[in-house]
Amino acid sequence: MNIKDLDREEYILSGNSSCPGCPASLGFRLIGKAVGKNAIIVIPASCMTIIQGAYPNTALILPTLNIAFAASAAAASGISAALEIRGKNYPVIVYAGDGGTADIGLQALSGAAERNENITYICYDNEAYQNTGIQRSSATPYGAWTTTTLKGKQERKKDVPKIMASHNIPYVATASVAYPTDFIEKVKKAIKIKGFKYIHLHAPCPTGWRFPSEKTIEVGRLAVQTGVWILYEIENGILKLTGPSKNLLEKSARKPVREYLRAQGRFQYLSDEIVKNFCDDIEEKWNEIGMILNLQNHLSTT
Amino acid sequence: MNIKDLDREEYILSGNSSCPGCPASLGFRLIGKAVGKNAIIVIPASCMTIIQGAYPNTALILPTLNIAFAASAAAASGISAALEIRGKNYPVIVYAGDGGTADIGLQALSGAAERNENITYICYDNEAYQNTGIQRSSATPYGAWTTTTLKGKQERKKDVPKIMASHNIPYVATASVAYPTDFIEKVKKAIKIKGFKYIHLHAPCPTGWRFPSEKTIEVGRLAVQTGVWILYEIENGILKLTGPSKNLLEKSARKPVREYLRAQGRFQYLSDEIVKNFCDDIEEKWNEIGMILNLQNHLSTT
Amino acid sequence: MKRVAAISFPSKGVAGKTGVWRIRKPILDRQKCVKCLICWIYCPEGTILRKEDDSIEIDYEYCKGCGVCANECPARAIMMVEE
Amino acid sequence: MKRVAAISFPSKGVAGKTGVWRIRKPILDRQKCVKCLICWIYCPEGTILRKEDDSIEIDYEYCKGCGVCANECPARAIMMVEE
Amino acid sequence: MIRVLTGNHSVAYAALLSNVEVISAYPITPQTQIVEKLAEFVETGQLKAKYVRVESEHSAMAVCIGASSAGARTFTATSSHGLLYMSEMVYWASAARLPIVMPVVCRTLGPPWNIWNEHTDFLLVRDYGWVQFFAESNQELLDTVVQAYRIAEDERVLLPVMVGLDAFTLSHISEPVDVPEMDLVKKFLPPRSNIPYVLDPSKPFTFGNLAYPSHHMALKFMHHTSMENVIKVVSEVDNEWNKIFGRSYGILDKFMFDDARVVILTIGSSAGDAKEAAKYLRKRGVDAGVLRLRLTNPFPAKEISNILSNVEAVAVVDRNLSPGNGGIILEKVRSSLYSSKNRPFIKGYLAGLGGKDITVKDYVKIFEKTLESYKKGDSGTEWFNLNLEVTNL
Amino acid sequence: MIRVLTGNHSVAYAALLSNVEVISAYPITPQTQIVEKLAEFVETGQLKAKYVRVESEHSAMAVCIGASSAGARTFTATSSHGLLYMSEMVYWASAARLPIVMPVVCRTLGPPWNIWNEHTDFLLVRDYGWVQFFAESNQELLDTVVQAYRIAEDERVLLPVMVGLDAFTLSHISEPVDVPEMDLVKKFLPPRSNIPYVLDPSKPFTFGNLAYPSHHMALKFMHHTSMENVIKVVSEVDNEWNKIFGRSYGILDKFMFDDARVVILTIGSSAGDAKEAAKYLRKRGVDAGVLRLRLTNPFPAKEISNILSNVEAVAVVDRNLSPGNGGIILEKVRSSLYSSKNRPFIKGYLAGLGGKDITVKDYVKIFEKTLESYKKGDSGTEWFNLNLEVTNL
Amino acid sequence: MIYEIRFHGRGGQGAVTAAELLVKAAVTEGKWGQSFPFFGAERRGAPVTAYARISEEKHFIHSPITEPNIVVVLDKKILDVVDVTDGLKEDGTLIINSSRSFPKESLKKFRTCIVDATKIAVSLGLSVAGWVIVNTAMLGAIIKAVPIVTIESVMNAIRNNWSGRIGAINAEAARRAYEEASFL
Amino acid sequence: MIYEIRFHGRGGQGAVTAAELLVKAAVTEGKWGQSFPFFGAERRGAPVTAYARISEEKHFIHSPITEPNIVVVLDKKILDVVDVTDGLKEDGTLIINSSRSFPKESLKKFRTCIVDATKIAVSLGLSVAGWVIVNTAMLGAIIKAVPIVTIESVMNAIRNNWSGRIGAINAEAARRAYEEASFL
Ligand SMILES: Cc1ncc(C[n+]2csc(CCOP(=O)(O)OP(=O)(O)O)c2C)c(N)n1
Ligand SMILES: Cc1ncc(C[n+]2csc(CCOP(=O)(O)OP(=O)(O)O)c2C)c(N)n1
Ligand code: SF4
Ligand code: SF4
Ligand code: SF4
Ligand code: SF4
Ligand code: SF4
Ligand code: SF4
Ligand SMILES: [Mg+2]
Ligand SMILES: [Mg+2]
Repeated sequence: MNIKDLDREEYILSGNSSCPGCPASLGFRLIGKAVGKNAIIVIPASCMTIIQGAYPNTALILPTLNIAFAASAAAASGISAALEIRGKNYPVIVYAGDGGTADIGLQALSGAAERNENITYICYDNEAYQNTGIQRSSATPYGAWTTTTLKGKQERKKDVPKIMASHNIPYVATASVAYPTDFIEKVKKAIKIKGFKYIHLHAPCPTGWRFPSEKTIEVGRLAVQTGVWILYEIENGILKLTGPSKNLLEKSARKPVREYLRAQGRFQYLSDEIVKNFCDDIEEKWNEIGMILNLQNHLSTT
Repeated sequence: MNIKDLDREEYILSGNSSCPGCPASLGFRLIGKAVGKNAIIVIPASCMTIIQGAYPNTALILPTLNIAFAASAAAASGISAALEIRGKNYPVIVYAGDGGTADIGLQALSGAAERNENITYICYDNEAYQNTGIQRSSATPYGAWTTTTLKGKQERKKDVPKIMASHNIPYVATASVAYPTDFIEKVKKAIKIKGFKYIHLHAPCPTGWRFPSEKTIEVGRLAVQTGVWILYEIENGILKLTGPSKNLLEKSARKPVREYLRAQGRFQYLSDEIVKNFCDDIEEKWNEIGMILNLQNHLSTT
Repeated sequence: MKRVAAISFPSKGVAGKTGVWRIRKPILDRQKCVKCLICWIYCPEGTILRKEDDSIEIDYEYCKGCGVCANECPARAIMMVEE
Repeated sequence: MKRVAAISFPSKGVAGKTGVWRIRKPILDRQKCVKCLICWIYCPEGTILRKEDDSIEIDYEYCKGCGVCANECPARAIMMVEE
Repeated sequence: MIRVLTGNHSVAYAALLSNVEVISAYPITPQTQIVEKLAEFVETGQLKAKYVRVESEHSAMAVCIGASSAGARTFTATSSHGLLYMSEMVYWASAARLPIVMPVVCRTLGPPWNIWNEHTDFLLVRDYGWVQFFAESNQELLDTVVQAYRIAEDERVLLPVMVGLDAFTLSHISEPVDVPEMDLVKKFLPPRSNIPYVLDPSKPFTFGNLAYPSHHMALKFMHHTSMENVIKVVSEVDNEWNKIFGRSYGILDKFMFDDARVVILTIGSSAGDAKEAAKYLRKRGVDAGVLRLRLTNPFPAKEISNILSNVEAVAVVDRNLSPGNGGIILEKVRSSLYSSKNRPFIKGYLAGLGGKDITVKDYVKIFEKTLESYKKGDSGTEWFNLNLEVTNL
Repeated sequence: MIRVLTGNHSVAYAALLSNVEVISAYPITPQTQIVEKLAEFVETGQLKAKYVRVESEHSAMAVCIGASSAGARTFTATSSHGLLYMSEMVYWASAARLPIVMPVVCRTLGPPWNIWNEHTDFLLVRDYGWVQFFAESNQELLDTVVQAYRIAEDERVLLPVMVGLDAFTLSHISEPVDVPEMDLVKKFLPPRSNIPYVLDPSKPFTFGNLAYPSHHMALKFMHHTSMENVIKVVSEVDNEWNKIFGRSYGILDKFMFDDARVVILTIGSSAGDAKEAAKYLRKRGVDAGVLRLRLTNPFPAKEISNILSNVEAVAVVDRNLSPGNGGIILEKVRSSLYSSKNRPFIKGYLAGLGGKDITVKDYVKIFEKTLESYKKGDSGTEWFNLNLEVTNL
Repeated sequence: MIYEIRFHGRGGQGAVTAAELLVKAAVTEGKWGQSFPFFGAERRGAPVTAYARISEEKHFIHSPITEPNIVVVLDKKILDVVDVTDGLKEDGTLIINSSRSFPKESLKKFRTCIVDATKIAVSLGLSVAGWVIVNTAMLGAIIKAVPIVTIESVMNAIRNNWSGRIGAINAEAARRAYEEASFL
Repeated sequence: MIYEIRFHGRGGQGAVTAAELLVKAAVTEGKWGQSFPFFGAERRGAPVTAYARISEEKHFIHSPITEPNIVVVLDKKILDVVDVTDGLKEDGTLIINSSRSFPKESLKKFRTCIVDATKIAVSLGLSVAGWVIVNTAMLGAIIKAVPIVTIESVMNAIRNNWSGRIGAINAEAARRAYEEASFL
């Protein structure tokens, strides 16, 4: 897919309330380019709530249901049920933050996945409750400063894509705002599949991660290049690395993780020990992925 | 571990309100034998609520907090926090049904796991909401009749142990009431580990699964012997088959799945196609486990 | 003193003498019993009483007659008979 | 007709003319631009306007001056200058 | 057709007759029969609806909100803890102006756990902006659930409707119910159509984004106004029902009321027992009557104050408790009559809490006690049939 | 020590001074500063407490319930949607008789989303069996939160306590607050000890299993009785506070009240603006006064009816709405006075909904309007400063 | 006249269904009726209670039956653990499934009818998973003792509830019990 | 006399902190004061408003300030998009960060004081991530225009807020602005 082939139309209007350099509004913009105008959007409480602007106006051109923080996957299930019974067939897309996904929305999400509802759930992961002012979420990475983890978060980042893959749904993918075509391709693929699709979008947030607004993409790219964030998809149980992550299985191909950490204020005061744990976790994740790929290879050749 | 070595003391009194042949009360009885009297129990709405009997009496001899359906892992976190701040050190044990675990309690469970709370969460899985009269839960198996899936459940059983393993907690295990020493060993091990421990106990329920009350153990054993239910533990990420499941990696070693299905009224009217899907899913699960074991072997030898 | 909160204390037979629930009754044949305690560990009611010498006895006051013990006894030392 | 429910209709500038938010302003050097549209796809605001011929223009009325376009432009065709 | 149905099954039949399109519910005693019967209707093809088997009540109501926003006629049912667990979404549904119908089988809230009848759950959500009915009999229940859709979808209303019923003493009582013909019901209740806001790509809008204070207050006023319309709409709909099916209920159910000197005011199936008590006492020369509130929200304050001004003594029997404050209906009745010239003597009774029975004999006692208290001018609230032994340690 | 603190930080300091042992909360605007400040206290070691960073409010309250059942002094705080999301557990906490303290930063409920001040959230849980205070100033807030633990843990009470504060107009206003010395506070509030039921293996019991109707009703009565004790205990505790710290608040806050002919009755920070309006009008010869409810639950019905009987006209200003019914406090006030001989003229105002400001000038208008309406005998409720333009499509 | 009937059985014997069938029979005769279980935890084998209230005219009562005029005991084992005559009106009728005349001395003060419903059910093959299903037989005995409805109505109600052979056998059970039940 | 002050700035310039520092300064002088932000979504760069209310005596007001007697503009760009004089009392004072005399003609009718706070801040190195931090300088200018508190109290409040060098520089910014601010 080439940038030039992308939809010229915009589905989120300029002059909205996002911070300068916002990955959430960018993510939404890219979704619009993937799905066009025939889709219904569900948005729980999050930065996206504010970004839309205030009644009686909205920055969003797609029909959108704002819903309570914990309720997006269920509300989307309801829309999908109504469309089915009324003989309509638009993609129903949830666009939710990491808090609304990994924490308070997890139960509804897991339930909808188990029921294999025909919806596409996209989590933009800015790794904290940004809308309420940078409190930790379960998706906040180990070691990161937030206003409720002043000395850095003690626990590991919850691996939501892995948890969702454990639900045996037809499609799970990770993506990054720094790799728009990769993301758009995944969304396009997802909405064609019947059943529950989950896409986890890495969304570096200048406000919460404490980096200058022009670095949103750069930080996102560093996350991928250092191997901190891995781009992959799991289609019917088969895992595939995508985009630049394809070439990063070898540790030597990856940039040093410190480059990623250094770019952000929230990781300013990490001790060496914590940095080491942080890196070890990433190593472990890559090893796990390497193993799975090996096995898949093994199986497909035998 | 030998049966004769087990605690002679009972921690749940006779004459309680369980149905004849109840696996939930049996499971609790076995937990008592594993932990002794110095433990605090948390129980959400479930058959266990009824089994205890009515105020001002109780069949349970361990200090027990009954709590709302969705709240057990969080309430246990609170108890654990209070014990820690007050310098006490008893195991805190949740004993919850599959509904209170895989459905309405999942969010609190996932949150507590991410925070790595020092609790042992035991789910007795009787594969439906039995207390309210056999409605489907997400842990109800594919094809099973319940009062809300009269033609058999359309979706797969949610794989909660796998989901919990995706939370990177120190200990995850499966167990069965049909293998009491295996279960007791796992509970004993779990309460010694610091952090979040999850044990998923298969609990064949005569009332809900529609088999005669004397067959509780027999059906549980068949589940394991046919490979429908796999006994394993995952300690710090390392998977190990336990008990009879150790010898069932080869399909030929396993009894035919039909023997398990035939023993239960709820699978009475399965079409051949559904039986096939059912069997295929089990095959797949074993393959997955086989792969993981292979890999672990491979890693430990290199 | 008044009990303000709903706290309950342990008591046998919260559901009454559950022995009346039975339609069949487990009968132990001491001759056959090998004291393996399998019935003891499997009884959901705890109504297989384990004695000092690991012989067993059945507590008919509360045994619900589920039949698990009889079904599991490897020595077939327990029989279920109509009440 | 009365609007009973809280329904809102699409409108540009829900947060006002967000151009005022800038402290720096992106300036395009058309000479250097290779029309790769990277700035267009990355602009979080949609204020890089894509023309028919894939040349671009900046909508200063709403551009918040985040600097992403300048930072990402492979041809260094966009410069951020103090307002 | 006359069928012998439980209250729960009456509800399920009503949903069937209303041709609901999306159902989502989560099981809870004593509501489960509703859920199960509807699953049967759907799985046997009698009802063409999507049945979404959610993992909690919060999600059940969220599904209804999503489905209703997308234009479907939706149904759910719950009870006690389920109602509280979904309460964020209960509020949401009304503020979003969605015509969802939800029967609530009223049950005592724990802890300690208790599955029996009490109305506290239902009344805890009385200020959530829903229309609320409370039924006395299974027939009324069925009829009211169908009527509820007409009312909910009326463009002067556009609000969700809750129908309360007593745990066990209605939900599990089987009695004869005249189940109307589907064709007639279809005439009374055509498919849902006239909602001015349905999510659809052909006319994109955003539902429920941030609203500033002035706007929010205006929307609240619209909501309030629609609630005020309810009284009128309920009467119209009930009259129309009467024309087609020959049964009607009104907003207030007055029994031996017009010449009554002493009146029991209450809600639910138990009002029937109060009626029997009134019959009994009338035979003994006491001018007893019963006033049952069928529509409980918006609270028919004006209607009540109009008709109660002529009564001498009123006994409000609350099967609910606001700890430290007493009965909730008592408070509302008193407030309704505050500005009346003639204010009756009002005495409150807290009865049947935790599912304790209230029998016809009990109501006879309540009538008698009320007359006595009236004479003494003792208007305090009485805990009826309280037994404190168990609290001794 | 005098500090300039926001309302939220006053709450955090109060928790610090109370030496809470387990904290669990979930962030929500406008409560977040409380959560964040407490995280700071804990992480810097100023407060030796376990801080459980839960994934939702339902779990936050469940953690508090668990911790409190195991004997710890516990704290949480929330707002609006958070309060509704946890409502099942809110009810649970009081029925389980656990002395948890929870400030609620009152915010308008959505949809549409709105983060500003309104009291509907707080009042929706008024029947949940909690003791409820509502603060006017940051100083009162801090003092009340500390007092709350004394009241909650008093063996005549043993109930959770909620402390309401206005979103932004208190939570985010910085003003001078006298933060008491820790040592003095420790004397006033020793470590939690005297609870007769704490989960412990040394004396095993089961908390909250099934209870049959009669038993359940008896437990409810115990709850009710404890709530009735609250009025007395609050006064005692407040007096003791006064002795140590030289400040006290009472149950009702009367301002220029004793000789007032016209009185505004309301709650929260905005009562201060009403006081300024009263001052202003007094200078102009109007006998205006203010009655602010500090303790809102149990509703001090007797106290109110005692002192309002002598007033001519009362304006009840409700910053909350029960759609179709009007202001919640109005209803409670009317009900309280039902049996009084002298009943004042009462007029209701719905004001400040959705976070709309109510200024001193507005209160002057409300006083004036009330006097006018009093003359006309027009006791209907008025929507104050309503602007309907936006609802035109 | 309102007939208030209480059924005592054990979980699995069909007491609740019996109560409901009686109402259905009454309704076909144009009467009014209600049936309901005592709702607790009904475990298989545990004592259960169910109620029916039958009258000529519709009434408004919904409260439980505390003073029945008819008590039906499906399983005489119940007599050992439950006081089945609790609240039974002095002129009330007791109907017991028993082969012996008075299974318990204390019952003598009531008008008592016995029937060996178990024998009838067994002879008709009415048993499921070890449980002899005596509820339909007991219906026949009730009608014999107190003519609430006709035996035909009861048999029709049974046949409407279960189609085919099952219905027929159960109706037959009712008929036989109707014939065999006898007062003491 | 109650001073009601409204600050207009842009997210990142510290208007809210300025309001709070003013209150802290007042409190050290035994006065009463309140400060609060207008709470919306404060994005970096977007217009923001903050308030302070200072008086000799404690009062009970908690409602927002709608008719300030002092308006402070931290960034003159704001003037293009916000009517900063909205509600400003006729005899009120306007204090603007500007190098030119009247950045906008319409402001002429108010008592107006200007100060080049940006220049002062820049010269003291007060900038973070591209943002010149003018809030403390503006405090000095306010005190010059209206003697709400003494400049010493303001400088103390600043130094109590930030220890060490940062406090010192910011206090110096206030002092310089106090000297340089001038009426028109
Ligand atoms: C029940 C409930 N609790 C809390 C909130 C407050 N709240 C709104 S948005 C938000 C954070 C959202 O975080 P996330 O989902 O990560 O989205 P982000 O703001 O980072 O875009 C919170 C805590 C709420 N709206 N509802
Ligand atoms: C919020 C809420 N919803 C529903 C219920 C009703 N309920 C009580 S127990 C139960 C089923 C429990 O199922 P499971 O957890 O599998 O335990 P089991 O009954 O099978 O032992 C349900 C639905 C409840 N108590 N609370
Ligand atoms: S906080 Fe981050 S995600 Fe939220 S609007 Fe600002 S930049 Fe976007
Ligand atoms: S339904 Fe099953 S799990 Fe529940 S009490 Fe009965 S046998 Fe036990
Ligand atoms: S299982 Fe059989 S052999 Fe073993 S102890 Fe029991 S009765 Fe004896
Ligand atoms: S029959 Fe069942 S309850 Fe009785 S002793 Fe045997 S196992 Fe235990
Ligand atoms: S500076 Fe930012 S907002 Fe402006 S055009 Fe460039 S990318 Fe878009
Ligand atoms: S990124 Fe640079 S080269 Fe590419 S289109 Fe934009 S300005 Fe031109
Ligand atoms: Mg986030
Ligand atoms: Mg279960």
